[in-house]
Amino acid sequence: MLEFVLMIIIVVSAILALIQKDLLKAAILTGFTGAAVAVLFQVLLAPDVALTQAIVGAAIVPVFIALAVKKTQRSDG
Amino acid sequence: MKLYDQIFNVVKQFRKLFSPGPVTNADVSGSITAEIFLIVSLILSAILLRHVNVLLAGLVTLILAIVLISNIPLIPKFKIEQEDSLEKMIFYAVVTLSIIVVFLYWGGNLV
Amino acid sequence: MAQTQLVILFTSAALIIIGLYSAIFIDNIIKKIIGISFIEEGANLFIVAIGYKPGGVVPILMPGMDTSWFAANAAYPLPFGLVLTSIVIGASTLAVMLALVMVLYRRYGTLSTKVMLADTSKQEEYNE
Amino acid sequence: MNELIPLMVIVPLMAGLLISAFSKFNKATKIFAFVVAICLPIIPLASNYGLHFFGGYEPIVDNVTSVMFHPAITYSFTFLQQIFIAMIGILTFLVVFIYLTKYKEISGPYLFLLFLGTAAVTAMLLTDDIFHMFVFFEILALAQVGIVAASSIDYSYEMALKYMILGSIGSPIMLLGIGFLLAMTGSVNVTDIAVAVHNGLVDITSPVFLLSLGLIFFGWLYASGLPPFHTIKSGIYSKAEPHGAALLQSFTVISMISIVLIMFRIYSTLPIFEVLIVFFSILAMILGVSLALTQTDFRRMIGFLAVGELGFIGLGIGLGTQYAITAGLFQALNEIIITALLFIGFGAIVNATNEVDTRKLGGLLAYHPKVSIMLLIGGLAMAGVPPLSGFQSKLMLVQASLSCGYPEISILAIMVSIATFVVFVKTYYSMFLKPKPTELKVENMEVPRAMIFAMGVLLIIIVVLGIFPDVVTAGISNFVGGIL
Repeated sequence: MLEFVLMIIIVVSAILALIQKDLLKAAILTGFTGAAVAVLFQVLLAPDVALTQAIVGAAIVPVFIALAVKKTQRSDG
Repeated sequence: MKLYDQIFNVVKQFRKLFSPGPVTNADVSGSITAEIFLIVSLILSAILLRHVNVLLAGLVTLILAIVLISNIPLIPKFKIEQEDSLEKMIFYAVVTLSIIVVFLYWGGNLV
Repeated sequence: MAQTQLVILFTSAALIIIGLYSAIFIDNIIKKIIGISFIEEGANLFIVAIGYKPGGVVPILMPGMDTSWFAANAAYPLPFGLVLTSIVIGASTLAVMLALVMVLYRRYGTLSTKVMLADTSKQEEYNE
Repeated sequence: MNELIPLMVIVPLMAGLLISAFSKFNKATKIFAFVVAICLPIIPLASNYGLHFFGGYEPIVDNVTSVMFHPAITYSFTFLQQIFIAMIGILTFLVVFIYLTKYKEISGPYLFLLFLGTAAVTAMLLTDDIFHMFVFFEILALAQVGIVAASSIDYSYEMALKYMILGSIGSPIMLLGIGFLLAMTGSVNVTDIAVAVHNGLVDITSPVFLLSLGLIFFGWLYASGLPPFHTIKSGIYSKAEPHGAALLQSFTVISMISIVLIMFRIYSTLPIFEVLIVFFSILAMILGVSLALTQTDFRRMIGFLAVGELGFIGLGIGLGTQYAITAGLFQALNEIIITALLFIGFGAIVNATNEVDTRKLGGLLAYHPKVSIMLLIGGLAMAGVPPLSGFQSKLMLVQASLSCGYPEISILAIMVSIATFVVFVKTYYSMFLKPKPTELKVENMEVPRAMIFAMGVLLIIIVVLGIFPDVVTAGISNFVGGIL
C-alpha cells in the first residue's frame, strides 16, 4: 500500500513542479520527488541507496536549483 | 544554366536571411555539388532495399527520385531543418529515440 | 511479478515520460533541467527494482544469520551499488548545467530556451 | 608487468588532479605536465598483454556448468587497446605540448580536463564491464563540456550547455538499456553477458532484449555524434580551441569504437543490429558531407567532415565480417590522426588571422607555405589518395563491402570520398590560393613551433601507416578474429 501512496506523491509532485509559475516552488517540489524516491528505495530493500538519495535528491538538488533561481530570476516568464 | 540561376537566387535569399555577405561562385558551386550529392546518394541508398524486396526497392527509388528532383533546390530547406538550436536538436533526438524503440520492440524480429 | 515491482516500473516509466515531455515542450531552461533530472531518477528506480526480491531481506549479513538462508532470501546487491554511482553522477551533471545557466543568464537576461539556446546566427542578431 | 594496465588510467587521472591542485606553481606544474604527457604513450607500449582484475578477484569457475564468472572489474589489454591508447597518448602529448608553449600562465583546471578526458577514454577502451564503461562515458561528457566551455570563442557556453542537455537525455537512456541487460543476465561483465547470450540462457528474440539494444544504441549515437546528434558534435568541435578540438574528436572516435565493440560482442547474433548500424552510418555520411559543403566557417566544416568520416567506421563494423571490422577499426585509427592534423593546421590559420570565415580569407600560401603543404597532405589523406593511410583503410572498406555483396555501399563510399575531397579543395582554394582580400590583416607571421612540430609528427604517422598498413592491420585482424 505504501508504494502506491509513494507513486502518487512522486508523479504528482513531478508534474506540479513542471507546471509551477514560481521557480522556487518548483525547486521545493523537486525535493518532494527526491524524498519520495528515497523512501521507495528503502521499500525496495536498498537502505544504502536510500540514504544517498535522501541526501542528494531531497537536499542537495533542490538547494542547487534554489541557488540557481536566486542568481537568475524567480518567475517563469 | 537554369539550375545555376535558380540556385544562385536561392543562395542569395538564404544569405540575406541568415548570414549577410557576398554571394560568390564558390558558394553556389558548393550548393550545387551538395544538391547533386544529396539526391544521388539518397537514391543510391534506397537501392539497398533490394536485399529486402526487389519490387519495393524499385518503387521507393522511383518515388524518391521524383519527389527529390521536383523539389530542387533542397539544400536551403534542408539546412533550415539542421540548424543548431536546442529545440530542433532535442526534437530530432526524441523522435529518433521513439522510432528506434517502437521499431525494435514490435518489429525487431522481422529483419 | 510482484505488485510492488509493477508499481515501481510504472513509476519509473512515468518519470521518464515526464522528463522526455519536458525536454521537448517546456521553454524555461531551469524547468527543463528539472524535468531532465527526472529521467535519471526513473532509470535509477528501474535498476533498483531489478535487485528487489519480494519478501526478501536487506542484503547485509548480520551476525547470527544462516549463510545459506541469507543467500536464498537477500536482495541482489549489485544494482544497488551501481545506482549509488549513478545518483552522484546525475547530481554533478545537474550542478554543471545550472552553473552554465547562471553564466548565460547574465548575458541574455532571460531564462527562455528559444532566446538563450537558439541558432548561433540568430543569437548574433539578438546581441546586436 | 600487468601492474602497468591500471596505471594507464591512474596516471593521467592523478596527474590531472595534482596539476589542478598545485597550478599556482607555474614552472613546476609545466614541467610535471610535460613529463606526464611523455609518459602517456610510453606506458601502453611498455606493458605486456593480459588481463587485470581489480582487487585481485580472479574469475570463478562454476563446477556444475563449467561457466566462468568474473566478479571483479576486469581490464583486458590486447593489441587493439595498445595501439589506440598509444595513439591517444601521442595526441594528448602533442596537444598538451602546444598548450604549454602557447600560454605563459597555464590554467590548471584546463589541463585537468584534458588529462581527465584521456583517462576516461583509456578506461572505456580497456574495460570489460559495461557499467564501468558507462561511468567513464559520463565523466568523458563532463570533460568534453569543460574543454568547450573553457575556450574563449563566442557562444562556447551556449554550445556546451546544449551538449550537456542532450547528454543528460542520452546517458540515462543508455543506463536504462544497461539495466535491462542486467535484469536478464544478472551481470554487468561483458564476457559473462556474451556467454549467456551465446549459450541460449537469454531469449534473444524477446522484445526486452531487443529494447535493451535500442536503448544502448541510442546512447551510442549520442557518444559518437551520428545523426541526430551530428549538428551538436560538429558544433562543439567548432567552439573549442583548435588543439582542444583535435583531442575532442579523438575522444569521440574512441568512445564510438569502444561502445560499438561491446555492443558487437553482445548483440552480434541479431541481424537487426547490423542493419541499424549501417543505416545510421550511411545517414551520417550523407548528412555530414552535404552539410559540410554548405558551411562557410571552416572549423564547422571540418567538424561536419569528421562526422561524415565516422560513417565509414560504422560501415565497417556494420558489415560484420572479419575483414570489414578490421577495415573499420583501421579507419578509426587513421581518422584520429588525420582529423587532428586538420584541426591543428586550421588552428594555426585562426592563430595567424583571427578569422574563421572562408569568404574573408585568401592568399595565405605566401605567408604560411609550410602549414599549407602539410594541410594539403592531410586533406589528401582524408579523401583517400594513395599512398597515404586514408587510402589503405578506405580501399579495405570498399573491398569488404564488395565481397559482402553490397556494391551500392562501395559506390556510396567512393562518392563520399570524392565529395570530401571537393569540400577540402574548395576550402583550401579559398584560404590559400585565392587572391588576398584587401581588408584581411595577417597579424602573426610566425606559426607557433609546437604546432609545426605536432603536424610533422602526425604527418609522419600518416605516411608510415600508408606505406606499411600491415603493422597495424595484422594485429587488429587477430583481435577481431578473437571476438567474432
